[in-house]
Amino acid sequence: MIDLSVEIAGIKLKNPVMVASGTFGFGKEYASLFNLSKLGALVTKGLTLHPRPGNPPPRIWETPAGLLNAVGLQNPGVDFFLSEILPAMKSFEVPIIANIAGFTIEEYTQLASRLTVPGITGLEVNISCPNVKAGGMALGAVPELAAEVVEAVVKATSLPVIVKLTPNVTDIVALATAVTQAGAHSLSLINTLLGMAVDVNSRRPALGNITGGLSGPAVRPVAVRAVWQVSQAVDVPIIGMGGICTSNDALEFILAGASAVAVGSAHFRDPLAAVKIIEELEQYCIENGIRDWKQIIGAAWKGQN
Amino acid sequence: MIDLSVEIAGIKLKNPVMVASGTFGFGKEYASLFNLSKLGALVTKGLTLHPRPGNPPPRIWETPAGLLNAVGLQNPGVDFFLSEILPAMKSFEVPIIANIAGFTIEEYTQLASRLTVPGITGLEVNISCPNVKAGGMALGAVPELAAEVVEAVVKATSLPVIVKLTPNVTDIVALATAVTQAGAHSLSLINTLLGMAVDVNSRRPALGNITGGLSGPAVRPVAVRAVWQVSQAVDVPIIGMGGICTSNDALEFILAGASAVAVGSAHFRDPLAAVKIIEELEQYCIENGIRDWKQIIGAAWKGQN
Amino acid sequence: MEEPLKDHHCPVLDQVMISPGYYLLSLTAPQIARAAVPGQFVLIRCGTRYDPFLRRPLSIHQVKRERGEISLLYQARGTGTRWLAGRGKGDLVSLLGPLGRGFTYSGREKRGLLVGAGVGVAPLLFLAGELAALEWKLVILIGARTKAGILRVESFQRYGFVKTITGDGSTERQGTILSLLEEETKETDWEGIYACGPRAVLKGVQKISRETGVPAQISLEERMACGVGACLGCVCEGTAGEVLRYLRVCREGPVFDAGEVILHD
Amino acid sequence: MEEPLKDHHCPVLDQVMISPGYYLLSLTAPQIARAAVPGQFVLIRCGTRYDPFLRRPLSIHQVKRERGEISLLYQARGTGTRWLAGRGKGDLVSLLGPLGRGFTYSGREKRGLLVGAGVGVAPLLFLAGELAALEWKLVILIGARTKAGILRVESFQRYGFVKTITGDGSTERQGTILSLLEEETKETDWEGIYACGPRAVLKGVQKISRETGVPAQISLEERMACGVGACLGCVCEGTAGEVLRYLRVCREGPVFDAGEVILHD
Ligand SMILES: Cc1cc2nc3c(=O)[nH]c(=O)nc-3n(C[C@H](O)[C@H](O)[C@H](O)COP(=O)(O)OP(=O)(O)OC[C@H]3O[C@@H](n4cnc5c(N)ncnc54)[C@H](O)[C@@H]3O)c2cc1C
Ligand SMILES: Cc1cc2nc3c(=O)[nH]c(=O)nc-3n(C[C@H](O)[C@H](O)[C@H](O)COP(=O)(O)OP(=O)(O)OC[C@H]3O[C@@H](n4cnc5c(N)ncnc54)[C@H](O)[C@@H]3O)c2cc1C
Ligand SMILES: Cc1cc2nc3c(=O)[nH]c(=O)nc-3n(C[C@H](O)[C@H](O)[C@H](O)COP(=O)(O)O)c2cc1C
Ligand SMILES: Cc1cc2nc3c(=O)[nH]c(=O)nc-3n(C[C@H](O)[C@H](O)[C@H](O)COP(=O)(O)O)c2cc1C
Ligand code: FES
Ligand code: FES
Repeated sequence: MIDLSVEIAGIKLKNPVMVASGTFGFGKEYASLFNLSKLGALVTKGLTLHPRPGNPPPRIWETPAGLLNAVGLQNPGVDFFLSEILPAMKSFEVPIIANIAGFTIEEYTQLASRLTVPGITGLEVNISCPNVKAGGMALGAVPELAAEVVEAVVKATSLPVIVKLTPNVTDIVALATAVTQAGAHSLSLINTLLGMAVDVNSRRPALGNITGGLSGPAVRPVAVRAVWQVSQAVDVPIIGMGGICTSNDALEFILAGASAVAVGSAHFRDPLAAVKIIEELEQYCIENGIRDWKQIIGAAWKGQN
Repeated sequence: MIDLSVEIAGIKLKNPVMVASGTFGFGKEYASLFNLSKLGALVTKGLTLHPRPGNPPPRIWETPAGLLNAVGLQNPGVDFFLSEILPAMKSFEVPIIANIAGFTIEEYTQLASRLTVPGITGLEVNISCPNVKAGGMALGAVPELAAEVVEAVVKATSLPVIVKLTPNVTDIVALATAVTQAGAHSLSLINTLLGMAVDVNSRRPALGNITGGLSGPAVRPVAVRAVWQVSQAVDVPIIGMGGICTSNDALEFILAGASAVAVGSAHFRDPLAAVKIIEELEQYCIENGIRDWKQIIGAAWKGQN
Repeated sequence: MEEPLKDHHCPVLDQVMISPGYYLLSLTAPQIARAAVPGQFVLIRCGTRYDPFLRRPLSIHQVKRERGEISLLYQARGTGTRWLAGRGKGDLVSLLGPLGRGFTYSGREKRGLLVGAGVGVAPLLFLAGELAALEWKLVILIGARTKAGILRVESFQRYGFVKTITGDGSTERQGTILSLLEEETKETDWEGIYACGPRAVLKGVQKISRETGVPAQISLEERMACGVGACLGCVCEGTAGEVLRYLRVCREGPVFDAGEVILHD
Repeated sequence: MEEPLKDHHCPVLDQVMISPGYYLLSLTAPQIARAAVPGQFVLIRCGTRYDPFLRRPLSIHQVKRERGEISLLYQARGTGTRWLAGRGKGDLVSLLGPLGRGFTYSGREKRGLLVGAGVGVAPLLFLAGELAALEWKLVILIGARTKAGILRVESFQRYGFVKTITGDGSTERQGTILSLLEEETKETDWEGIYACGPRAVLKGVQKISRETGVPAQISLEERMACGVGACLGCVCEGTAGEVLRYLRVCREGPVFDAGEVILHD
């Protein structure tokens, strides 16, 4: 067996394939489908300080090679998560990364410090959710504000801090540079693209929240571009995501500069997508005589063929 | 027969369906496939002051439900266009909108004034091309610079000025507002999304130019969102585009607030896409008892069902 | 029920168009056949590439446990179901399931009223079979706009007394299924109403259930992504508690007690 | 040639896998059959939705004008060609064409050398037939890595003398097609070389043509979107003029004089 392990911001992963926030809940539902310990890491649904009901339905709308979602961070709140959900997650034997979403800097720091507990391996700071009015993308699109959030979070926790960026900006490199300087240990690229659909039958917006986040294979070229640009500009490891469905897709991100990847919407088409990708990556390394798979990280720009 | 006519910035169109810049050349190639006078308007390939060879191949890369292109504004230059191409285009009997791309404000104004000739019905100012280094998106992503370009172009021509915006910005409404205040008579939304692909076999970027512009059905939700946001914020008519393949897609844009639409990449799949959409729109109006189709422009936000 | 949830690759046994636009698809799916209860559904992968991207939810229509077969009844509407309609004998179809919470039934009187509007009859045939096996007396109301939408009457007749109604009067009675339901609930004292169909019909069922006091279970539809409860995409509004709470149609449903959910237009 | 360019919906007559992964597809396409010249191609729409999105370019392999039929020879590689390989008798396939500039031939000596590497033989069979009808003497070189890639030898033998070569020596000779070509050009005085295959082979042909002075025509491949010359997507670098000039493979090509283009790796 090939060693696919990698270290991201001090987090040791047995392989570079995570599951993306919001597409995998808190793992329970998929645990009946496969052994979650096969995963590199599990990123939780976005957690907020207080419970949130989320947006009114419809929350999902299919689009060509993708989907729009406007879940709106429905979650039971951090306290419930810590007392009722996290304990049971330990049996999955997989590194757990908590995705956190605040509406003020203060909320982000509170979330970070409360989640700095055994059982949580890292934090993914979601400053990129397109489906809520305050916080989320509003904070995450302005480098200065984003940096403030990150600086405060890094102070509030001893855990590795991964910052998840939105692609809905003019200059993602500026954003990445700002949050890295503010202390981010790793970056997740990308959250969903801001999109929308109109239901031609009702002549009204298709989603309850009107706009939503676009994900799935349709967005992959945008995500690969973000990884390519950012990985050359910053020194922290990057977790690439956006439309990854196969090991070929995962390799595209790795070659573009990602040190790990996350599989999201692909689960909706194939619930075993992440595990299959892990197996195929092993196969790829064997077939291509790659001893240390990490040598191909960024190979597309490092020019190492 | 239903009257599908509409007026955009003083340009009378017999129907709201144009063909998008760069996907239809200067019309000649498609003229052997159908009668171009059926179209609402023909938007030319982007014209520059001087001839441009364009980017090295590969220039095209297929992606899920879309494609990346990095043509890089290959064109014979405005003088050649005026002397050798435009005269022959008159036989198409279709309004011709010249798409112009400069690398400085001065180039934009020179292009605008030279193209202010009989036979040209309007100008589409491309400040959104992702495939060139200077000008293009570099100017088009900053509201102040974009407004400067537009102000200068409006002064330099008596033709209606349509400004084509990039979706690769944090705040497309700010951009739209700036160029509208600067005198734009109409807006085209959207140009391509900045994307990229890695060829996993060669482990190198798939496109000669490395990054490219993403178009096709994959981007439709982003485009519809842009039209929805901008049409509520400005008073000028909007030409919607991005992944339109069927009349249903066109209606999505119209309901979201577009007064006309342009069909681009769809031609690559079905060269008759634009004509079919026109026929289907007529049919839609008949079946839905719509006398004046313009009443459904923006219906999704005006709340007129 | 101790079958693990799985993505099953099931060979098509047979597919017939039973009425214009409506298909009956039989598949070999022994594990689903063993595990499923009436009201549950499967998520079907449509197409071989990424457009269409999402799986389609379809109710389990019939189950032949001994033969390891199930059937689905569906209307070909959009890209996914039209693709499915193109599958034929021997083709493999990927089914995730059985999913969701089905109907519950534990009456002492064993008198049930089934209400199926249009293709909403899909989950009810499986239910009718199970109830009939438990010796329930059933009246099955089937409504649609036109005769072409009245489906599977003969099959239902094996399990109970069927009454049909159409909007255009092309079957025995003209009118809405809700008018039939009102009559039935006036005449007889039912232990339970089991309904599936368009939202407007289900709202009517909620109202009649409230007014008559007959408990009703309704099977809802919502757009789905994961189908297993992970993405929170498929919710409807719940009535329990003080604060707004959304319930997952794929997990807490698709079958709900009529009083459990608020149906918006 | 006065047939208008059209998107033709052509019924499949027959499709056979002639070697592992290689398919011969026959279609009813009377207008294309009438209008096409050797070296031209068609753009095929693959799939029914938007993934795959772009059409696939395939050369016209054979034409039966009287019967209104054409055939295509292709390798199933990715999503589009694999989809195509799934079509069977009676299915409709949408073909845009005939497209591009084909081979030209007007020699007095009528001695031609055809060079087909792998599936590069595809456009050459149509050419061989036309040349043979004009009483050209042909030698046809066919090369591939292994025997499975040596295609259509018997069909070519009707039109000329065929020599094959494989990288692993699994046919008469072991080596590269370029070594065969070098020998041939040494021995005989040819009027023209007509070549199709991977870029490396075509570069070799360019070199040999330059060195021997035998004019060569080469058929290029490039990724395409419109296929009609409108999008400027499919270019290769031209040699003419002082300034860099890109030529459209779909319009100025796919067949170019060997000296007309610069092939990069
Ligand atoms: C639990 C459940 C059980 C169902 N059982 C049946 C059944 O047995 N027979 C049957 O004919 N139909 C059933 N439906 C409805 C069926 O899922 C839709 O008709 C189908 O998904 C439409 O797909 P399409 O490809 O035809 O349409 P498209 O318009 O191409 O679908 C686009 C997207 O919208 C979703 N969608 C469209 N309509 C609906 C809908 N009514 N409900 C949920 N999602 C929708 C699709 O799943 C897809 O993601 C059920 C729905 C649910 C939620
Ligand atoms: C003028 C011309 C004639 C051709 N004739 C033949 C023929 O007769 N027989 C044959 O087997 N092949 C031929 N090819 C190559 C053939 O077009 C590709 O093998 C095919 O497009 C691959 O599609 P796919 O779906 O298998 O691969 P995918 O990898 O799914 O294709 C993805 C995209 O890349 C493009 N692409 C991939 N490979 C090539 C290629 N080599 N050339 C151009 N575009 C490519 C596809 O068209 C598509 O847009 C020809 C190419 C050209 C340009
Ligand atoms: C239904 C859904 C819910 C999501 N919820 C969250 C979330 O709570 N927090 C977050 O950071 N990202 C969330 N995302 C974004 C994904 O984690 C991921 O960044 C994005 O979907 C792109 O990856 P994909 O194309 O593989 O899905 C969500 C995505 C989807 C589709
Ligand atoms: C091959 C290609 C070339 C293009 N060239 C231009 C151009 O020269 N000028 C311009 O403004 N837009 C250009 N575009 C963008 C299109 O006009 C259009 O805005 C975009 O493709 C989105 O529409 P679509 O998805 O329908 O193609 C080009 C697009 C493609 C695919
Ligand atoms: S579809 Fe994902 S929670 Fe129901
Ligand atoms: S493919 Fe469009 S110009 Fe050749």
